[in-house]
Amino acid sequence: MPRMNMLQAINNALDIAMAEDEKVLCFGEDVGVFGGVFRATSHLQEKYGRNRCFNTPLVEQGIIGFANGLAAQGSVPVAEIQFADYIFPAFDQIVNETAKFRFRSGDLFNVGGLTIRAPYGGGISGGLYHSQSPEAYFAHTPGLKVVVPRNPYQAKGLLLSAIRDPDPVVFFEPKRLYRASVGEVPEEDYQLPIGEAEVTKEGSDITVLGWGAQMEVIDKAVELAEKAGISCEVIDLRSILPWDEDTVVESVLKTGRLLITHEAPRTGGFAGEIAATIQERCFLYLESPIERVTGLDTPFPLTLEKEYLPDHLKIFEAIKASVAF
Amino acid sequence: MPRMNMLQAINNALDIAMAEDEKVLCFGEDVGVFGGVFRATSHLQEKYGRNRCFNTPLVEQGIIGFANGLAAQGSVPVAEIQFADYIFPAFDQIVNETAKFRFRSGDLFNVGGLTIRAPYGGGISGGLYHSQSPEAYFAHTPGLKVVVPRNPYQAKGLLLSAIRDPDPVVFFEPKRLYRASVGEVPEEDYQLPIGEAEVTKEGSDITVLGWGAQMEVIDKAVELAEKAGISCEVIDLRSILPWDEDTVVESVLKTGRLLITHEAPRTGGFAGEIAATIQERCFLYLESPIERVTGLDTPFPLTLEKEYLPDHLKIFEAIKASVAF
Amino acid sequence: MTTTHDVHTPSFMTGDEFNIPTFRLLQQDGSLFEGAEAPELDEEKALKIYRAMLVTRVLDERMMAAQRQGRLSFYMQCTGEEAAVIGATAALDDADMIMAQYREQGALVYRGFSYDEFMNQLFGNELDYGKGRQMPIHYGSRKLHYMTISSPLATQIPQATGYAYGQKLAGEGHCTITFFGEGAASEGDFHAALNMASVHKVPVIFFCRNNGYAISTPASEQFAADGIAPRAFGYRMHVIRVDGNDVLAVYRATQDARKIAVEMNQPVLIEAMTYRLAAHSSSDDPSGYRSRKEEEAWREKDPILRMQRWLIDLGWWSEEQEKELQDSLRREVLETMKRAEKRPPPPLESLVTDVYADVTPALQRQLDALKTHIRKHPDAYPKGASSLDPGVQAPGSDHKSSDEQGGA
Amino acid sequence: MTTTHDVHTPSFMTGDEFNIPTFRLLQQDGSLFEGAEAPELDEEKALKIYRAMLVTRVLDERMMAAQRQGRLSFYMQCTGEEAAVIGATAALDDADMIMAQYREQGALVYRGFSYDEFMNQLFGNELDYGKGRQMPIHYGSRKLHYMTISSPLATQIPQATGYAYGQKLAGEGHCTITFFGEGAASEGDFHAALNMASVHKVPVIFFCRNNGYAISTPASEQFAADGIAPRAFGYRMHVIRVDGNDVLAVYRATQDARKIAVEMNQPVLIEAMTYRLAAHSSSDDPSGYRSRKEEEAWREKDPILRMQRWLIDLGWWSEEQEKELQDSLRREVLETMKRAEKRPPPPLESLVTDVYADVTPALQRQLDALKTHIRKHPDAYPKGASSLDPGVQAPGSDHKSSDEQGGA
Ligand SMILES: Cc1ncc(C[n+]2csc(CCOP(=O)(O)OP(=O)(O)O)c2C)c(N)n1
Ligand SMILES: Cc1ncc(C[n+]2csc(CCOP(=O)(O)OP(=O)(O)O)c2C)c(N)n1
Ligand SMILES: [Mg+2]
Ligand SMILES: [Mg+2]
Repeated sequence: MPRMNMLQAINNALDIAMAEDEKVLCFGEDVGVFGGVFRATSHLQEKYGRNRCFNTPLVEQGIIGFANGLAAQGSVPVAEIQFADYIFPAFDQIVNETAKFRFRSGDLFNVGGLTIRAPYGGGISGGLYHSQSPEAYFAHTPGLKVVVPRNPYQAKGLLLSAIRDPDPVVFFEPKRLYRASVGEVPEEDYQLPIGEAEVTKEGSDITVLGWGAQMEVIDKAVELAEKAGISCEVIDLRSILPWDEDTVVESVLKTGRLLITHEAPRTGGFAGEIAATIQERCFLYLESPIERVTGLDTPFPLTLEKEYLPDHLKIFEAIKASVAF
Repeated sequence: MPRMNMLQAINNALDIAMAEDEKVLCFGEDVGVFGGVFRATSHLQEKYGRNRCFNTPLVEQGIIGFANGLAAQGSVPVAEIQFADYIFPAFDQIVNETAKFRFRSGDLFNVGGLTIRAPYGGGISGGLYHSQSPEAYFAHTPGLKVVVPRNPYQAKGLLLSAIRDPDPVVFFEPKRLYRASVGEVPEEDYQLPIGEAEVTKEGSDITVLGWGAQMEVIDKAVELAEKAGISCEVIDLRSILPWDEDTVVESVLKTGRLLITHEAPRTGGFAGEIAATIQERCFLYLESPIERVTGLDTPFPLTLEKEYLPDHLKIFEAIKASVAF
Repeated sequence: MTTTHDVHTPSFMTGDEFNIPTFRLLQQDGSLFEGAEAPELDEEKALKIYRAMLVTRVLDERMMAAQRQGRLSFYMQCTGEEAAVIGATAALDDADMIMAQYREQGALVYRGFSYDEFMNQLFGNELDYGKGRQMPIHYGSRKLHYMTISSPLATQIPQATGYAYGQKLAGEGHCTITFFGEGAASEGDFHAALNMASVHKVPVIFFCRNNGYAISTPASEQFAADGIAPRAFGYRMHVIRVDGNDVLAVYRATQDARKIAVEMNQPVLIEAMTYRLAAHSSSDDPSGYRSRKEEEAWREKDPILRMQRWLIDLGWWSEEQEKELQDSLRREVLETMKRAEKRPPPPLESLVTDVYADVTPALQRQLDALKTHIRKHPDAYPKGASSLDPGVQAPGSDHKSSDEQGGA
Repeated sequence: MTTTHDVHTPSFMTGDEFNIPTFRLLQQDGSLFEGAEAPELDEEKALKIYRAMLVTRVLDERMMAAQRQGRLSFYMQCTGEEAAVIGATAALDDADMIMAQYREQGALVYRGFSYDEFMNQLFGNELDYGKGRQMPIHYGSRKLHYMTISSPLATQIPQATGYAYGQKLAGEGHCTITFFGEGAASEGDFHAALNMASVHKVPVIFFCRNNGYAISTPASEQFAADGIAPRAFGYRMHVIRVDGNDVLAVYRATQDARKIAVEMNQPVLIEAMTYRLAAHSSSDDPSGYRSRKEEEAWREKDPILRMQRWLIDLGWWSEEQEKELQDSLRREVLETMKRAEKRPPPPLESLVTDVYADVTPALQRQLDALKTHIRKHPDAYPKGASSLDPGVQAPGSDHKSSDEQGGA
């Protein structure tokens, strides 16, 4: 099996989707000849022509408005937002339009063909505006699906599913993994399910839950914890919306403890939703409070990024605290 | 003391703020001669001139961009967004700019003078786009304050505080209370604290928490519950961000039970944050899972609005279930 | 990048250097302007246009009256703008896409949306294609290529650019028209839509109804320029300004615009100068922000009367026909209204369907809980309970509703 | 509403009917165009402008080199656009507000931002006014009336409209200039800003650096029109296009624009035609999307060389002075860089201050927990630990930092 980094896996998924279905289009700022500032769309214009892979003017609300229209028409747009931090000018088109298109029309029209890709997350010295993790905003928006992959294999399989999913999907790509995360990725077409979490490691003392780039961080923390004699079950949520309550519930019923971690600020972050749901569904089984290890309730910093981030040491300490509760 | 409805109380607060400080400006779509589609800014243009109270072109991102600039310059803008449903085109200006202005400049510049007012919430047969309760989006945005008043007295005192607060405030006005909620309101200037919840009724069996128009609904439910022999403590959160953890914690430590209600969809709604925090801080005192009574995870409906809304009967049933757990 | 000449003294321009004329054909008395030529329009088509204008007017009058009687929660009239909307629609191919703002029911009438279809939406009953989810006047029809209306202003404008781009790739010779007000044209989405349409050579017609007001805000507080038309220059886009109360001029301008769009794959902006004769909506009272005199002056320019006179002059129409048609339309509206009012609401399930293609497990749980709750308190939720309890529910209504969808 | 005449045959316009000329004064050889008149500019001011251009160029060269050596995480050059930025700034009152995009360090240089101030921001150390929170090049200075840069594009444009509206009400005769690229001008915020400025008669100058590219996207894929200038017609706004590599023309145009803004309370759009000679940023490699030949052609039009020749012709400057200045600037940059690199990071508290005017209880709790954590693992967080442990922290550095703020 070839080894790919996450960018190559994403590029490969787009290539497969475009080759298979001529209705698939890729566009966004700098995605044409240049192949995107991270090169996720490299060579697609060359292969599929300027009509199907192109630069747009610099206007995110236009990109998504245009994409909504295209999807309603029956095309399968894959729109790139250059950084998740710049998705907000398109917030109205996503939250008021994309998400509500099918519902408001009684299914006369829908934009299910739409996929919105955006590099996301911190850890690259990006400061306030090249580091944000805005998944919780979209997770509070019924009608959207929100997906975050943790490695190249997941990225390809989930992106292919997102493109073919009958509902619009916001696909956040942890950009610090773009080149850093390398792994085996089948050359052929395959899909991974949207809406299903994955238990990546079994354990008995505590469930540790995250998504995207946090999964690597969790793995490091869990390694420390296991050395300290704590058996951890690890879950990659993968889909933030809809999220796989049952898998998490099942795990927590077994371990009795839950730790959730994300980079986004704590208040209003998606860990809160998970904690609220799990305390309800697993109330009598919880042996300690559900822990959240998250970014601070501040904008994203720069010089002190390391201090801000929910790293493996913070997770490790929280695991210990939870078990010792 | 004069009786006012919520619109009159708001209008009165704006009038006082403009009379006191000539740096206070009110603007937005139709707020000029017409006094706003709900008439919250009635007569202000007449009294303070077109320079200080005026119509803007129909562009929410421009209204808030303009307001951010004005606030940075030292003015005290009170910008109206005609409906909270239409705040999303301004989301970038609010989330990336308003919220981060002070932090990113190291306090060289700030937009603390800014207040954004918007009618909000359901119950007026408004369907998808005249009913939304988007507070959770803003509550996940450090740097903002988010306030929702429950009656005319609260509206006036909190709005005056918001205008004078050194931080930008998003002020959501439950529009179904505009004319329906009437009460005594002092004619003179007064302020109510931002960031402090209010215990509006003491009780011992369960804490029932909400904000805005839900407070009326809670009162009806609590009446039923008390008749059924359940003693309820009622808290109006008032500030969604920052929120008054300590008051809620104190109450739950006493009652051992918590129910939170809001109109917004459940998933990612602010009740999740509260539940997550309280299960952590009151873990050993909780006698039943924290309950959430909320809107469905769907866009806001019309014909079946009554079925959608978290009304007093749903809250009453949830109170009973919690106590019977 | 630019092809312009140099100057060595600073000279500022504002656009006042050039004028955008208004294209007009028909005078208010029904005769053509000197030098004007009527577009090719046979009697049948002319009468189809005229009837659509009249149907729209009657529907609006009756429904506004119904709203005042409390039978309807909300309404918005097209009154005064029928020529703009219907003239433009008539110039298109019936399979061209229409993405409207909310005041364009005339387009639907022209394409054959029935009174029943209107009423089902207005009353949000079980036959409403939108399943009772949106406020009145948020119509949509897949078969008539009319995108379901969405309240947030201007969002449909960049969507129209995207839709039309898809049409261009599909290569079937169709275009999209998007209608919007001069107020909505202030939104950022408008700018994005025009720019992208120009750059990507998209067959889309941007049709601005400049009716003088956005709710209470007069055009003079909406923009400082000479209307919306000069914005096209910012995108090197074909633009024409037309008398929006002149159905012949609108028809002709839109025909030509469609040619530019479909044959040259280039977008066009049309600015139709017209006036919102009625209140903004049933929630509005214009007396607070404009004078009767101003309204009267525009009432004189009634687009329906103007076309009627032209038709009568041609001998294609008569006062008797007019009276007869008006009477029968009024009757019909009232009858369909009564039918629609009585129909049951959409089923409870409609609260959770169509959020996604399939109902998610979490939504199913929420629906189940809601059903349990309503069964406990059926009287408190008469609409929700009616579809739960087979005794109350009209037998087979569920099925009928999805049958009907086939014709949506 | 509109004042235009009627026509009776449909005629579409695109804006090609009129031309927007380019205002130019100085030729590349340093001589004036025939018929051109230099703006009033004494030797002292001319040299101040020139020095600022040179300082900017040298700073950019050195810092880009430092970035390549790995000493700096990121950098963006103004190279090729110094005349546009500095010429405009020099035409303003020093207390006029500048709201820039990110490529306008020249404006700060002109107003006297010191090398130390630049370096402290670039290295995000304890003396950075922005407290090490933003990426390099996000400068700001309150005393120099230069709004802190924000990465989201175009957001500063409507803010400039609002800021200038406040200046108008304050009545002190100041205006705001906002700089932005031709790419950023595609954002909805741009449209909102211009429209509101026109309608509300705001003393703001919209200064577009049309440098041909937005990262890799050429202007031809950004818009279809003849540049950005014709967009002004959509708002009946004064507009001028100027050769952005011609410092005299930019200076003169901005002087005139400022008069219109401040004396008539009317906004102005200036489009400066220039070229981004360097890569978009240190993360970019332009060889993937444009030719060396194109770059060379523009290098021939170097704005600094052009001004230098003019100054030398006037006898205000010499090759020796040039060499001497360049050498001393290079030395100075390196020395300040070394100083800045060595300075400690901002204190840990800076993670939670300035989110609100006062640190909230919840944030204080988060900070306390973080401190406890770092004390457990000080080696894992050298920057955070340094300000926790008084032994490592430079004595009084905290205090020094807030002292310095006084001059921000
Ligand atoms: C984004 C958004 N902002 C505000 C509104 C509220 N609103 C509804 S209609 C309207 C005025 C629209 O005026 P115009 O576009 O001129 O259309 P007209 O009503 O004149 O046909 C406003 C402000 C809205 N629906 N959407
Ligand atoms: C809202 C937003 N979208 C995208 C970006 C990413 N981005 C940074 S600079 C840039 C190009 C800007 O081009 P232009 O405005 O022409 O300025 P120039 O770099 O040429 O000076 C882009 C796309 C951003 N910073 N903000
Ligand atoms: Mg209008
Ligand atoms: Mg550029």
